[in-house]
Amino acid sequence: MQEQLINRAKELLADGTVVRVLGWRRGDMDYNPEVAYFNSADELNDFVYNGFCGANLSKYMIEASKLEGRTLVFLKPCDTYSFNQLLTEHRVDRDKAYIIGVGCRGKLDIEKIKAQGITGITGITGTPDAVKVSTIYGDFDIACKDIRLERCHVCKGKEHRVYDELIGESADTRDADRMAGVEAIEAMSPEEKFAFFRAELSKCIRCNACRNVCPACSCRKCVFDSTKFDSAQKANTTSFEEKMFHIIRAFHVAGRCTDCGECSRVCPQGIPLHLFNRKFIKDINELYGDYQAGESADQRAPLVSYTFEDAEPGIVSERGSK
Amino acid sequence: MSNVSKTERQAAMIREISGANPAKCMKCGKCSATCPAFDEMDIKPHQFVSYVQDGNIEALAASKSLWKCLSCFACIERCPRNVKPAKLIDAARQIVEREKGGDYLSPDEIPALLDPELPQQLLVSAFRRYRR
Amino acid sequence: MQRIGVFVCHCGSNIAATVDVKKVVEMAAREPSVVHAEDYPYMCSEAGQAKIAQAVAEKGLTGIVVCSCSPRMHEATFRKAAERAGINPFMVEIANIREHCSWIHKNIEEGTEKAIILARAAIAKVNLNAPLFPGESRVTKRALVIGGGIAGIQSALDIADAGYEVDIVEKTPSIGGRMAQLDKTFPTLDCSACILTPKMVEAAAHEKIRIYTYSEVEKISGFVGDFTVDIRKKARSIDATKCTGCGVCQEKCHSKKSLSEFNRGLGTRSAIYTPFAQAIPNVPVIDREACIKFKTGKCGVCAKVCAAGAIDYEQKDEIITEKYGAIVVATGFDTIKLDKYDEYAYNQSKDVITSLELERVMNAAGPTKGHLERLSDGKHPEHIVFVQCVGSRCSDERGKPYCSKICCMYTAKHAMLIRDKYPDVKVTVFYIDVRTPGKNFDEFYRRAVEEYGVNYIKGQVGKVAPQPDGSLLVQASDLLDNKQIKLKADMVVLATAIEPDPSVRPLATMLTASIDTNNFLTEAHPKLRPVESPTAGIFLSGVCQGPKDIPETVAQAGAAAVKAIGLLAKDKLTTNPCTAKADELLCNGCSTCANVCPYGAISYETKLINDHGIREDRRVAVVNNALCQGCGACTVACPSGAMDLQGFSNRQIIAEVDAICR
Amino acid sequence: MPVNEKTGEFTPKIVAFCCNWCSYAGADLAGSSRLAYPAEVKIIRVPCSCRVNPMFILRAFEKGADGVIICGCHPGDCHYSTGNYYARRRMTLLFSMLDYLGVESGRTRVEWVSAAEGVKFSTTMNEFAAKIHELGPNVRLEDLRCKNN
Amino acid sequence: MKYSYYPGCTLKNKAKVLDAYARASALALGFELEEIRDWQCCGGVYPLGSDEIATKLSSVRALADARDHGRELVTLCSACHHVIKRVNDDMQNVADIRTRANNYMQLDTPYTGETNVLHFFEVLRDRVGFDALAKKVVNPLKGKKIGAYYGCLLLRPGEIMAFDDPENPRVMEDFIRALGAEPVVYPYRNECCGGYISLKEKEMATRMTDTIQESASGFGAEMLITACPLCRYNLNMTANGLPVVYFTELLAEALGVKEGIEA
Repeated sequence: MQEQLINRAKELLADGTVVRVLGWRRGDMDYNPEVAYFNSADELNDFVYNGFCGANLSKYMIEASKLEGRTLVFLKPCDTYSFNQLLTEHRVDRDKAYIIGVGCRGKLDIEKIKAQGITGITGITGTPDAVKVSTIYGDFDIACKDIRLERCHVCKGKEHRVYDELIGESADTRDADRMAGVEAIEAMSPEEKFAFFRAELSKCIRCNACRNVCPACSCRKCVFDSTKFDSAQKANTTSFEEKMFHIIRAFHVAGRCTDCGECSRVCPQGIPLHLFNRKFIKDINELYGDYQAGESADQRAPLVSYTFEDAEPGIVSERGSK
Repeated sequence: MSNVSKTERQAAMIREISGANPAKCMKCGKCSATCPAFDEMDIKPHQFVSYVQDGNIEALAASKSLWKCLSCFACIERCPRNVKPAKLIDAARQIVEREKGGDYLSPDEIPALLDPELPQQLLVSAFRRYRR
Repeated sequence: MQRIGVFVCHCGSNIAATVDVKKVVEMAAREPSVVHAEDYPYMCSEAGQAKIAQAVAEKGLTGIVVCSCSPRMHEATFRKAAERAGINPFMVEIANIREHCSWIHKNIEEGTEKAIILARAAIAKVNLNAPLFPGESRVTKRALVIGGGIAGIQSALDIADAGYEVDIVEKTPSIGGRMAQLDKTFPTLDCSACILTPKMVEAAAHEKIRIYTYSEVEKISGFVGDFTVDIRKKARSIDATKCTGCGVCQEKCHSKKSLSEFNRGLGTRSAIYTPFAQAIPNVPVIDREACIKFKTGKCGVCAKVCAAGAIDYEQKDEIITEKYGAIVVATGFDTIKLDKYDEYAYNQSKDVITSLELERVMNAAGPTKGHLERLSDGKHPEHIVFVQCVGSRCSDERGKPYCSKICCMYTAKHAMLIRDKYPDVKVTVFYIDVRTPGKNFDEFYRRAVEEYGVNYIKGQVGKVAPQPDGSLLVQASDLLDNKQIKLKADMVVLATAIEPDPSVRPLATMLTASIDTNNFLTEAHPKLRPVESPTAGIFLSGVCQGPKDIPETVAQAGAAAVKAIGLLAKDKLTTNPCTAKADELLCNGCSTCANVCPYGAISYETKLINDHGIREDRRVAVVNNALCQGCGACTVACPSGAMDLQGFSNRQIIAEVDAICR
Repeated sequence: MPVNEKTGEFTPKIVAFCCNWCSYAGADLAGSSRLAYPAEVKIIRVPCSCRVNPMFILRAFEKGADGVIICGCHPGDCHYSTGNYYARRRMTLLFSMLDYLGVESGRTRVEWVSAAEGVKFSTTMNEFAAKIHELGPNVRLEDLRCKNN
Repeated sequence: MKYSYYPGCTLKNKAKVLDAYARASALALGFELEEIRDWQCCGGVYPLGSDEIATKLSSVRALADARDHGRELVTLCSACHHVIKRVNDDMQNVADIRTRANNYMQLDTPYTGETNVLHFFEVLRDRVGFDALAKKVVNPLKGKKIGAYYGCLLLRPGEIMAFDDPENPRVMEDFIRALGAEPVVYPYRNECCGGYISLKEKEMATRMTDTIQESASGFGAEMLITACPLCRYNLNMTANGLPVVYFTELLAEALGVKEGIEA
């Protein structure tokens, strides 16, 4: 598929449809491609599209929308939800984007490979269903389904919500219940819940990777960096701050988060941050009706709408800690 | 224990057992207007409320009204203030019955009161209301 | 850095009894930026306000904290005092140490400690206050009066006489309201129609008054000085410009079995009808539910007999949109439903009626042509029993917890009128209390007893039992005699509780006017602003605010009119400067805030922004200060914190939180 | 943990955000009607319940509050028409999140109190304070490093 | 359709016919009353005291049994209905009674008021429907003028019993009409017959039933119907009063299933 994408990108550059290409460029290792702009056919020779291209390019379109001319962007099905959400919020310019919807067979998590005890990786090659990991200790064959990103197990579907053209086949990767993780926590006692989150959040080093990657967290300046709430902070100086930061971050993206899973993917400490966002998604679905942010660009988000019969906040204690 | 504190304790008990608040009464007399046993009572339903309020429990305990109330709930149903006179009366009745010798009905009396048509529930009900 | 002065009020002993004011002064003085702190017995007095001016002059204060009663009482007073002293009025904050502290706590230590904390919170807030400057908005010099009873008519006449245009919206086919249904009025026994109809005519003839009858308010938007109202003019099926009011259509109408609303269902009317003879406008309406033409397509006799050709079966509802500067609510009352009071046999006997029904029975234009007779058999009654407080003063869900206020007097009136006209009729009144405060009221009641021989018995009625002979057995208490009595009566009249007209509930929602648990509209202050709603520009006239009799209603209607005139007399209103404001550097332009703004006050502009040297065109939110009412919904919707509310900023509120939790 | 120095009893800190139009006035009415509720409750006036930012609530907890209650006009009666509807959703979701994090749901509450409901205001505050007493000090959200000791 | 059924003490003794006619009529109307196992006497009167728990337990046991069978609980006798309905309300709404009763009972699943309690009249009105009942009538009771006697127990307190309008009920009149007879409405149909007072204060109770009887006959009733054995007993104390029969007897007669049941 990669060649197909490169060739099409070269065509679009050549005929002037776009002036640059936003995609993934080969990294120093096979498993860490990086997001990059390509301004010429030559540069496109470094373009890659493989199982490790999990990065969601939507958010980069905020900046690309400010540039002269149109940008070609490759969006996987789940990335298109984010793009739509950004469209809703007037953060990206549809006219400045040429979207190629790329097929997706699920993306891979290098941490899961490493978790199998594989070290000294020198290269990874693969077929749609399995990868061959070359290491200084020899080669290993691993089935893709065992090393997929969490989000791919609960994939929203392989349909692109917005695009100009589609390239490549997709394969359904959903094999888990999206809300299972949230439900497991809901079933805990308050003490267990607290212990669980304290253990997870105490790992947070406030590197802001989650915030930086999140397509919904796209504020020009985060409240945690401004003086507006007397809440400016760079690193956690108190035990409370990581809670505050993650609760507020999740609240600010509630109803806007498409559940793209980038926050958990990039967290260097491996905190399952998606569990915050999904809790809001679950509550919203249960209390206000099913809602999928980014499904289309003209929806009214649940936190900016209401019905006369909405549940009262007391429902939280009525439902109790299950 | 002094007499005064016993009265206070009993008045408090009546309030607690009945769950009624005599202070809500506005003395409209609708309970007494509605009571089918009014003529048989020495202390009338509306007075009962005042007696509890005033802590005049001794008089209540000695009152024959205790044994005349039918628990028909007409006073409760029609009371505009939700005072529940019938519950107050029952509570006073219980205070009497819960003390030794307070029962209004003794099993020894029963044979003389029976007749062939008398339904079982009458005995059951009377025992429940007249003894505890 | 602010220079803050703290002034602690004793409010006589209202505060000082449970708050050690000296201690509050001492502790407040230690707070950052506080350069002056003192206490005074009555801060709201001239002398108290002079203390503020003096401290401003001597210490160069930039901010003021007054620890006193609720800001809802004297915030305006102290802001004006500050302004006179040369400080921006919005540099004043109130610590409510009376309603929220001294009045609810008994222990002086507890009260003092809380007062200190409330003072600290206010000081912390003032530290972050910035001067604010009110804007201006225009006033539409026209008033809307909702409800065309005596309250609405009086308010409309008073406003119109002051030279302003007024529209009256009345949901029934005629103005007149409840007063038009009454026979006589207490305590003078004037004929109700005789004193009401001239007012109705005057309103109809007034060049400044437009009357929309058979119409309802459908939608209200805007705010004080600039309301936009949609009025639904229901299809009358009559061309009012052609109708001469001759009445032939009503005579000839084939459908005459509808119950007359005006006669409280005791008589009938035709499908095409005016509610009563003196109706204004004298233009009938067709009740489409009852009209044979509308039900079957046949008939059409009214159109045939109408010489003016005024009948229009095709007429449709019409929506009229108008602008108003002030709105007077005069929606009045109705009697409660008696479904749940059948111990009085209201649904079981035609001879048990409400007092309002008795008004119709006594009235010459009523169902019995003014003859006092039993509705079951037309017989002349020998004994009439009146029952007071039916549904009033009830703490259960059957009735209303309040006293309906008018029943004692109208019952005395009815008893007296009956005894006067029919000396052979015995009249007994059962009462719980006879309440007659008012000029000549108690004298009136005593006349009923002393001169007219009305028999008043203290005690409530427990049951009314219809008897096989058609009489009514009334079982009641005679509390003074400590007896249960049973009286044979021929008619029983129930002094039924009154409640606000049900239309007021949705109307209050449209007006965003607050309403109490009994559906009476809440006044801005129960004593000092009794005819104004807390919602600016809304005025309360008549029973919609609370039970009252005709003279009180007329007085209040006049008062509401004066308040409305006071508003309409202004060309501009100063607007609340506590409005939202977007920080352009932080704004994402995401439109989330605009989605939650109830006033459409937020728009977006693409602007060249210089963000620390980066110059770029950005889509940013702009708040229209004239439209923004300062609710703050946008500030929380905004994820970046770009949107903030002046006077209640994020930092100010957080400072208060910190001070309280310190 | 905040304790009464004399009695050694737990005296919680409770922050009540009250909308200016209904609940603040309801609190005033409770005051003028002398309907007592614990001094532990401190009221912050906001124009509308929709002005209450989750940040304020978390900040209160961070600084040592043991309970936070938000009071506004009854749904349908908001002075600004719709503010309390947004507040209702926001607070429902926030409270649910706090519950999810293991913070007792009794520490947060929303109650609609009209200007005429002085009794309800007082009853609500009494109930809420009793609940907080029952739950004890809030150590889960409090930042213990903010404390002096 | 099957309902759990609570007969009560008197229906097993002095008022056997009330029970027998009801069961036969039920079958004719297409539903079945299955007697709950090991039921105990309800106590005849509702224990009014807020601290009386033990006396409420027999009701709780019956209610929990119906709940375990997933059925509604049907009663016939007004007194049983009153007691069980009110205890059920306590179990739903009074936390203290609920907790303490469950502490006593030690049921596998605590009972919290899940069961719906129906009086036989409510089954006829709300489940069968009076129109459907009228259609099943084979011997219409034409020309009979019948006064319904409700008494107090079925109606009050109205808020809890929620049986009918406590001051102007109509379910029994509708029932009489469905059987083809003519209901006679009289004002004392919801006033007390004297209840348990008749054990020791016969005269007083008789004065009360006299008023009721007089009112009913004054309005032209030829007979009275009741659901309660005690009401029937008391009303019969009035000398030369109207005959008083159980409503189920009339029902069985109208449905043509009366024959063969011993009176």
